[in-house]
Amino acid sequence: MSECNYLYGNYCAEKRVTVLSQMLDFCGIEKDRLRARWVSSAEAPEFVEEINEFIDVLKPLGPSPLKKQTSKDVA
Amino acid sequence: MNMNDLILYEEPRIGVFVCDCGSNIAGHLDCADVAEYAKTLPNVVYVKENLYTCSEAGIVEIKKAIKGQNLNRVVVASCSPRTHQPLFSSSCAEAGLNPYLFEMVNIRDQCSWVHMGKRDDATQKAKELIRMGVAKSAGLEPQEEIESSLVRKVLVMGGGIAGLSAAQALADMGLDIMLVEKTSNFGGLLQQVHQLDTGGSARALLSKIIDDVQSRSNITCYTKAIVKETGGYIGNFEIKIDTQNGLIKDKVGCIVVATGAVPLIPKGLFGYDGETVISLMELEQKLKKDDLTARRIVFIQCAGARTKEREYCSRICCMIGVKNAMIVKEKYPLIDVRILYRDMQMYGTHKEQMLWDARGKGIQFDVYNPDNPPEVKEGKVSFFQSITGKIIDLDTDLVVLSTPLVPRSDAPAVANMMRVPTDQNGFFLEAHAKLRPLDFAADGIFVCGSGRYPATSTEARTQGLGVASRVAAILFKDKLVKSAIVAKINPESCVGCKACLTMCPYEAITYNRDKRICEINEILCKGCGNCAATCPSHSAQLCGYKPEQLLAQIGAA
Amino acid sequence: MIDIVRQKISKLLSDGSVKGVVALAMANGHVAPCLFQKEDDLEPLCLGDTKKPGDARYPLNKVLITIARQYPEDVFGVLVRGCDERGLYVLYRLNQLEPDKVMTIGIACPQELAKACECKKPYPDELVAGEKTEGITQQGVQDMEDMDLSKRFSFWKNQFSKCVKCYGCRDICPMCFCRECSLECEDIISKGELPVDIPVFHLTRAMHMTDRCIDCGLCDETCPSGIPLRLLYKKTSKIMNAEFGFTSGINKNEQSPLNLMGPAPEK
Amino acid sequence: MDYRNTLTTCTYCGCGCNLFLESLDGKLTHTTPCKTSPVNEGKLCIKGWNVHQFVQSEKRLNKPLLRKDGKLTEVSWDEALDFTVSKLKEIKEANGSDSVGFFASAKVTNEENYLMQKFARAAIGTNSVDHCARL
Repeated sequence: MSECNYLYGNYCAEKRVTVLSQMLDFCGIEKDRLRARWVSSAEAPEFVEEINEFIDVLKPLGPSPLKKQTSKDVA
Repeated sequence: MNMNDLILYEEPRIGVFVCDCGSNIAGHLDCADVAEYAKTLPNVVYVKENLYTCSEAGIVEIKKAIKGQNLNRVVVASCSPRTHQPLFSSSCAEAGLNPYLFEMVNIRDQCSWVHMGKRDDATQKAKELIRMGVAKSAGLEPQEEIESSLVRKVLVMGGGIAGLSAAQALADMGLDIMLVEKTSNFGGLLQQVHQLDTGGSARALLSKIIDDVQSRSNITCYTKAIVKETGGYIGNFEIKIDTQNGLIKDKVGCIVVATGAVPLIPKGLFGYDGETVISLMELEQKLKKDDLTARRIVFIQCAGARTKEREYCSRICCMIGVKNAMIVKEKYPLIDVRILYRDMQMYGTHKEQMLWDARGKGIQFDVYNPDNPPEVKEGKVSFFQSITGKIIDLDTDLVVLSTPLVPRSDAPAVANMMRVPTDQNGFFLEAHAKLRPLDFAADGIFVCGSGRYPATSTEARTQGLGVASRVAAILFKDKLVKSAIVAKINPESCVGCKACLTMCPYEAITYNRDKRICEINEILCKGCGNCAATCPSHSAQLCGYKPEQLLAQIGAA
Repeated sequence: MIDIVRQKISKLLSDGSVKGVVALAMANGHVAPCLFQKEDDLEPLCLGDTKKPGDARYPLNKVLITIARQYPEDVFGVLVRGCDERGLYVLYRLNQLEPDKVMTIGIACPQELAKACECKKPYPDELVAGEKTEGITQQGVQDMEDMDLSKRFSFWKNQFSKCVKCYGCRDICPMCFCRECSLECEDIISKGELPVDIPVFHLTRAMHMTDRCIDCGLCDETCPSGIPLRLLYKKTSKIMNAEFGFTSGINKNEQSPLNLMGPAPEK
Repeated sequence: MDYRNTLTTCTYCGCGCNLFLESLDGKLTHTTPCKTSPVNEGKLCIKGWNVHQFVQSEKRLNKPLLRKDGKLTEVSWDEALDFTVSKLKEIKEANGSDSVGFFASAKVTNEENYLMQKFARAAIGTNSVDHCARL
């Protein structure tokens, strides 16, 4: 965590993600759909592993419940 | 309105260059198919696949296309932006296109490398990445680079071998140096060392360098002096030094941090008492004074290193242990020398050879297990020898503990003053381990020697020279030209809430009392975007990464 | 209670400690924000109670900002309830008002209003009139959390789709002072379309409220579609409190964890 | 220092929402819905929330414009009205009463709208009258 190129950027991001994920949950959207992890550009295997794991989490959740919304109801 | 602004009113004409990177990219995905796809994207008027886009021929292609096809945006889909973006964007500039109208898509590290063996998927992802890059590029705006003046003077903090070497090399180039040493003598840790791993005497090496440094007219030496304050920014740092003759204020263009590290004193470890159980550095002293009376010596490696409190490997202690063992054995062949180790860290061919030579000289090596560490009792070291499965008792009259180098106790204060980061062990953290090993993330501040990580004298010296070349690359330019990827605050919409101010890690933002808005110092700004993320009214925006540009990119995903 | 308030305002005006006092006035049967500048003009002063206590509250801090931006050198008084005072603290933090240019006339809310608001602290630190009543636990957020996920989803989807994008929640909000608003940024919020982007529109605003909302409830009152916005923002406050130990407007020298570099503070 | 809130009625549609126009030293600064109004009970729509803006808009016409040589030019009310009268007469004579239509605004009062339709029916003789106040 302390290795951010921009010193504290990731800490700042983490705080916001903490709030947002709980707000999503409050609004009925699975908070697992949002994820923040820190992987350096030199850690390709970790990145791949992370993404694969994320996919494994996302697949059972299915498409976003908001996706069906695209056809707008007429006001 | 200048030429640059006119581009904003033109329809985007985007050129896309897809790089095979030999087989690095083309070996794992279908570049021709990707290139065909790129042709179908909005505003793309020209697409070219190259074997190596970064080659002379590839660059010529880009330049030719900018002129011939009247391109006003260029997208290169290839490797790491970190290494190649400067080349491509400057090539665009040479062809008359503002370099900030260039966008890079990473289809190597982020695509071919991570999806090896999945050709179809990798091809599909490359298409998607390019679609995103193209979407972002359409909204790119030309930027003017920022220029500022340079003070051709360098502050070197620390008079050890790294700092001395940096000062020497910088002086050779004709720059003015202020060399600041905290103690009363130059030489740092090397003053305690007996003989170098390369064979020569540490004292001889040091006195040669120190004499040379002290004789230079363009190096001002300060001993018993401490850098009190640093402010300003690259090219124009303002510093205050507390010297024996009072406080000195000056301006320098760059700062070199060569504050070194200290050997761990192994209090409480393996019965350390400073007499029969001593540290490696104390052995160096004994060798220097030639007062070695022991007949059976046991070295214990990793004493206080790679433990819970100190997880890192200090890297040089294996080599120093072996070096000293060999010095002992050469001088007193009858002394029985044993080295108990966990793993031998003898990097490089020279040191690997040392290990073989040491064995040849009759030095015995034994592995110990950290879960079952050697025990030091009076006149005896017992350890579990895994190969025989037995507890071995070694009679000994001197135990030498190879302890790691640890960060100086004042390192956090230095880090805080200069606003540079340290790693989890407390050593100074460079901007990038591979790509910018001697730079700090903050421009104009550099690091060398053991303050960064335990280094041998040869390495510290090399790093000192390396730092000198990094500094020279900045200070020998006519003026400082800085990337225009910085944040800007719209004075019209800023409400002066100061939220960005507290979020700027580089202290680049100030509050203007009269106008009641926040303002950015573009030289100090590193373009991290913290302010842009914080600003409630998106008045702070990062050039080249504005919401509309990023959202276009996300929208295309 | 109103007489004590009137006396206090009268005193502040007569001894010259303030240039004017922002409070509420009753005229022709309607309550409106008002700037009282003369001690003998205080007859129409009211506290915003008509049919029920506090049913005609207005964002007086917002009025104060408007006036203070024009007259930055002058000191003004302002009538505050617990929430308004919290709002002042947030506005000091965000540099929109200067603490030494503001004098408060604090009134406590009656139990009935505190209950209706589920207000945690229905009185200001500096109290001039009224009796402190106890804070109310925020059952509404808890009830929502107790629902299962899909129920919550359909609840909010239904609520958000009622939105007519009047921006009233923002316009009435005493904590919204930006000249340009992210909710009008076309890249985030599509322009001229209804229903609004669910849940982007309301969550964007909620995220902007995380370290600011002082739970005054004016948004709820002004929403023509009756969306329980306050509940949404109460949740952000709850998260901020649970995660970072932060409550916006709790004290004069507060710092928002979201505007501090580095990791989240120890709880 | 002149701060005031003026109670008025929204001009955008026929609902008649009550709102306060907040002004500081003669300049409109905000619109605030009136909580004590039985019509809108402290709520407004997006148009109502922004009524203070159009009043002071720089784009708002303060004088009539007449197209002369293809360009819109400021003219006096007399000139504008004379021109309108002559044109209306001309059209009516050439193509009949029903060739003219009248479009009224919700931003004016009922009385003014009444006059408008009266003028359309009595003076011009057409029933083609419409308005935007039908929200």
